[in-house]
Amino acid sequence: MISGILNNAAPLLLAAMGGLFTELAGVLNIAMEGMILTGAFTAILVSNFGGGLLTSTLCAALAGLLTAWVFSLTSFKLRGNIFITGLGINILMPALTASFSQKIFGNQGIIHPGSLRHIPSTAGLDLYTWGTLACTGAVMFILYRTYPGLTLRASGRQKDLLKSKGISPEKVQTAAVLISGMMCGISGAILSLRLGAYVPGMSAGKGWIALVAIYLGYKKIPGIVAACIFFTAAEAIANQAQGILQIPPSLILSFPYFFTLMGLGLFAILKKRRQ
Amino acid sequence: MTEPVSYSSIVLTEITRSFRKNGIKACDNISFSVKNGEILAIMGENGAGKSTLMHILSGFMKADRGSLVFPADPDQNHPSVGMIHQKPILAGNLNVWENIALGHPQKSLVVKPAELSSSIRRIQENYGLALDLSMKGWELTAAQIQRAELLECLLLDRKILIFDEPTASLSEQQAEELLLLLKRLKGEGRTILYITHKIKEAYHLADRIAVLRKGKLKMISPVGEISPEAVSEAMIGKGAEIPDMIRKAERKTFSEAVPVLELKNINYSHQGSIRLKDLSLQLHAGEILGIAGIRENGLACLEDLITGAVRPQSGKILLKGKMIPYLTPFRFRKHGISYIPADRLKRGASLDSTLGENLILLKRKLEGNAGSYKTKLIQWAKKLISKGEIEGQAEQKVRTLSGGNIQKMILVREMHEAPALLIISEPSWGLDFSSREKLHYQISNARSRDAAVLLLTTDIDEILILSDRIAVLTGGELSETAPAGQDWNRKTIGERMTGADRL
Amino acid sequence: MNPSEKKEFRLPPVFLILLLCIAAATGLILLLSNDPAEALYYFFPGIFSNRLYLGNFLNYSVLLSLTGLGIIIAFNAGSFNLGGEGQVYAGAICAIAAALKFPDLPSGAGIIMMTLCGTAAGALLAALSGIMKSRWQVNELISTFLLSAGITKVIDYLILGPLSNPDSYLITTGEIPLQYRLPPIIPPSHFNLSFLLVFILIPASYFYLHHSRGGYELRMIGYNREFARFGGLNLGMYDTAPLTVSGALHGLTGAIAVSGTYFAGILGFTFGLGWNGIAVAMIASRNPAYLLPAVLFFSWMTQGARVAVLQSDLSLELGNIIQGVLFLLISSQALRGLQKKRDPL
Amino acid sequence: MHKKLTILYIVSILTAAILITGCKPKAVAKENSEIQLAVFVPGVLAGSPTYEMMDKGVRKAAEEKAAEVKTVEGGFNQAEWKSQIMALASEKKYDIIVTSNPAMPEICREVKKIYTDQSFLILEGSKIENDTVSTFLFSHLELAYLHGYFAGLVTRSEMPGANSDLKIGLIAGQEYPEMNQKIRPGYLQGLQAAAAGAEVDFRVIGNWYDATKASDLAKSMFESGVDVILTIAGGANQGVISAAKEAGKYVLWYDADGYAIEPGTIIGSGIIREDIAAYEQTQLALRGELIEGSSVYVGVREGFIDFLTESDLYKSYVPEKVRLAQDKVIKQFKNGQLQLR
Repeated sequence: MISGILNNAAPLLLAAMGGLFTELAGVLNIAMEGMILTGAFTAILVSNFGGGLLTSTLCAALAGLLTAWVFSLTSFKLRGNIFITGLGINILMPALTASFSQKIFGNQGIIHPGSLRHIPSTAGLDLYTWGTLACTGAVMFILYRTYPGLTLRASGRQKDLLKSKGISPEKVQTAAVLISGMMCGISGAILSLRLGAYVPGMSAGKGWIALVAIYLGYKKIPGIVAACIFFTAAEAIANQAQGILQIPPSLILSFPYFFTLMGLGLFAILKKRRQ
Repeated sequence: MTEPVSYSSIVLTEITRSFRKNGIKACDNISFSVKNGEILAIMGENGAGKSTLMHILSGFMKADRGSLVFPADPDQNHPSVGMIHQKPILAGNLNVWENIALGHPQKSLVVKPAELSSSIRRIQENYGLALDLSMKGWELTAAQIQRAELLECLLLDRKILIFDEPTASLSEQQAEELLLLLKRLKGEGRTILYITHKIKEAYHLADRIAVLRKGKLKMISPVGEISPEAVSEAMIGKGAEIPDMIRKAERKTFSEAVPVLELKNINYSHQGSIRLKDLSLQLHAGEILGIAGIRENGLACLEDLITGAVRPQSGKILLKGKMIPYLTPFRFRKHGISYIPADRLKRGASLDSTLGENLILLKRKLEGNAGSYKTKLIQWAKKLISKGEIEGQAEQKVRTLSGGNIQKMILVREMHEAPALLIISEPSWGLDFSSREKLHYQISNARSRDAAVLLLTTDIDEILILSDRIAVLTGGELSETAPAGQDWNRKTIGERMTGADRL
Repeated sequence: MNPSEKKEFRLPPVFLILLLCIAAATGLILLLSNDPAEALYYFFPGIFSNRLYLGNFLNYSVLLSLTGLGIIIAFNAGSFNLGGEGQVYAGAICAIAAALKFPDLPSGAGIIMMTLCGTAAGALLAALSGIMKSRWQVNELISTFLLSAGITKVIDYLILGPLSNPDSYLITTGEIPLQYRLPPIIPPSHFNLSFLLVFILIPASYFYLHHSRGGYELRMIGYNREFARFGGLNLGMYDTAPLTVSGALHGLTGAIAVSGTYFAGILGFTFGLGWNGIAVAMIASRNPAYLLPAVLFFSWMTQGARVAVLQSDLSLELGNIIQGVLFLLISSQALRGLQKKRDPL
Repeated sequence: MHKKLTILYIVSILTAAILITGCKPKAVAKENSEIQLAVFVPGVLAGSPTYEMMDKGVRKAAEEKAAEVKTVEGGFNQAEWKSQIMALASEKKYDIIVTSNPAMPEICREVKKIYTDQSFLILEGSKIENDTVSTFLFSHLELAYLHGYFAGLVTRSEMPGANSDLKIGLIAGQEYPEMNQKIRPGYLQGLQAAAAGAEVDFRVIGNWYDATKASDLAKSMFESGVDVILTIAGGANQGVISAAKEAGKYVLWYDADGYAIEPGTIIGSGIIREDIAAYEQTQLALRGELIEGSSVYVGVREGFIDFLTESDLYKSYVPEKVRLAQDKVIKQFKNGQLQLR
């Protein structure tokens, strides 16, 4: 049960870690959804043409990076509204992958390569979960113990600070978006490679939930980890509940959102009390 | 003015920079050079172009025209210039050592906290700059931020240091310490550019004085060769007289009636540390009560408390004898209190709104029969703009105004309606002579119209000029209030303020 | 470029960006379609080619204007309403529930009842986030989104379960009584009298925001919260009220979508009105005065894509690709050539 | 400010005007002699075998008569379908619009009220009295019954993935009328016939694409003792398959040949012959013999619904005992002994 939740939380956590970079750089990254989907598609595509786990994952990261590059180009270079360009990525990428898929497979829907790739696992957690946990540690190290990390944490919305240190805020933001693109790409790869198939729309709102987790965790890594696990656990409980409770299954689908909202509210109330 | 290049650490030639928005030249054809190991005081009124020039020197801005050469530095890339800003720039969510690390030359990617802290500590010990390195940026006071910036510059071993009005937010004692430190830095062969309004400081410290006015270099001369009068004339222009600093305004004896503002036994602590201890005070109509103190030693906290930004754990706040159980800024303003905050740009102005919209804040109900709210607003704003002598249009964004004009805007907004209670925090931060004079005149005028004025300031001169009664706040405790006059002078207040200065 | 040149360029840039978007769409169609002439025809003037398309285009514009206006109002007070989707959906379902519960009222009363119920539902949802924001400083960006995502599932359940129409194979509620339906102006499309609301509410909002005291206060909070707070504005009210109004407008949109367009609650039927409302609000730079052109352009592009997908060889994906690229370009300040900008977030 | 605004408005109107007048309408109306057919897919074609079969059937019939076919994908938002059908009808160039979904008859009838000349053929649609559209209905009760019966046999069997619990699963993308009124009851009825007292664990994903969630649901069901799941969840089916494969359990594929998708995991598959239905009905229509308002209701007996037992994969993974029992019940349907409508 616990290892299951951790496994399920991995793609969400990875996306949230990527989103943390953009959030610290003061970029509202709603394009994560599109980036995850792009990663998921690319991973399966490469896997289908014989790529191993590593190759597929790396290619997914690359695809996420490319998507992020388009996003940063239109948002920073062309100075578009970050919300609209984000929506644009979210509309564009699924459509693009479908067209690609049509060109390559003659099929826009599910891509299901012949064989499932086995993902090695130890102690109930698979390679990707371990990878994500390691990555979370690495992000922690990068943000708190490296110079670029410090710069990123300092940047936030204070562009003057960076300028006074001779750093271009735009460059920091672009870098953050590119990193988040890469991590979202891998997050997508986890989704599709674990499943052994690509299903259009399979990111199913993970980009949004990752964003919520970042806020829920107050942009601190332990908080974000907790938020991701909390949300995944709520979903797991809801999944179990469908089999046990006499509540209509459709209604149970709303629980994770309400639980999370209640958690957010309670946390805020406690925080206020403490002051 | 043409010293041999080899002795100079900075050579500026025809530096010009104009602002795109209004085309005004902030720096106009400025040429001079700075010698190695000298302290050059740069003086000028608000908007004279001092800050812009320094930003160009530090590499933060680019000049439109002209050349800037650092003869001692082969890279010419501003690396040897360190700046201690007037408006401190620092990341609130990072602690001190992280902030210092930000500017550190990055030989490796990885930060080594232990190594870094120990080298910072070495500098701290060496120069006597006490500061808790683990404090977060947002917790720091202006003085501490300054210290952090100075530490960063020293860690990087900057040969050229620029100080932008460093004593503005310091207590007397702290300021003196700083000036001593500057002399020591000079002795180490560093070049120091020192921006200030205070002639006295310039004479005390500098080797040469440069005066800027309206973007032009008016004069540059060794201290010994020029009189203070000549400097101020260069700053303000011919014909303008420097009014007597200390206005002997008529001091009223205040009535014994109900105090306008009364605090009773206020206790306030934040996150375990006591900020205000058993604080009581009374403020009557027609008097100015000056509270001298250091921002971090309770003054900022007192400001927040009276305006309702924070709530005391115990104690009472009474307005006109009426107890206000739950004071918020909203209720505070509802009682018609005027407030000039220390933080002008955040609390005092909305930079992205128009000048008119900023001026209207306290007077949201506008009379007049014709036209929409907007036309009435503009009419009203025009009236205040001319009254406050603000250089700007009603529909101009405040962001495009100069600092001095923003200050004027806040003043005219808060003062024109003859408030019954006026709370002023650090009134003359960033003001030049004449503006400061005008402000002091306005404050004493308000008193003459029977307003009760609470003056919170770190500036001892200001307290002495203006106050009827004076108290000193140290370590969260308020001293006895005593009438201005013999009891209080620079020395006694300074000692009080610094005696408890444990920072 | 010197400053004076830039000033002369102030007006045409908006025109430029529109042309640029059209050019981008044209380019993509030429690239993607096998019969570009036909696809182009349907994409651009296509919506004017028959009454149905024109009416649908106008009708969609009406709905989008209202949600966009809701976003704009909250945004001016510094609140970002990310829960538009759920609020529209909730407004719609409440309007339907009310209509089904009281099916025998006279036409006018029934429509008013539905409208009020829908508006109230949307308002209530957003008000909840507003209260959480003002009392406990819960970030409204998240609370509106979570509330909306959760309530969407609840409404899905209602449509599947308690409110479902057993006689229909659609996943839908029962249809509202005939007399509660707004008559179409351009049949067979559903464009109806509710467009009058747009012509009332947009100018009213513009007037309120830019020419009234309340609007002034509201915008001050959006500009600088601290300043407004110490200027003595009641933040609690302005954290709640604009969000509530925003929710109300979304709820209203849901209600008129029911009484004017859909007549029944099909699963997920209001999808997109919330997100696209945010998009048009952003294009309109949060000023109601720019909203209508933004909406018309946006709606033209999306409806044009739909017509082109139906009638030419453009597939659903190609339509979305074009739409996605338009989203990427449409808000570009650099392309507009406007120097002045302010970070929206 | 206001000037800017006015210009903005004028610009938007002008741009629109330029395009209306500047862009010449292309030859929209094709030659009238040619027969035009439209296939409306309520969803997307890709990944949906039944819609692909429909499209194939119509195209095959059209080819024979040199008619032209335009296939339009409507997407998953049901609320859009009506306006899309309306748009197709408003073009007035299609002789017949073919579509497939239980929900389509009511939509098409509405549209028909406005565009009275338009003919519709709806597969998977049920008729009403004095109908104006032609419908063709398959018995989902029978298909679900066959699945339920087979699942009952499997859960009772000694197959490696089967356990002692008499529990089988059904996963749906969403709840919808067909699911609640036909498939669930039919499935349960079939199950009871094969294994009395057994129960069905029914779960819903909430959409048709969240495969990860489908996989989680399936895992949770397997943990609670389910050994075979009928999955009707569109793209999310992939999640069920991968969970089943991992757990060594079984999946039933509903309406198209699914054995090859995951041999050994998908051990049962039904089929709905939409291609034949579409082909035959389109032929009728092209000959002008399709009567408006006609309706057909077919099941196993007529050969339009089947449980696929001829596949080698089926034979190699399902024990003979189970196969024989399943053959028996299929035969009962084929010869009319059993009929569920």
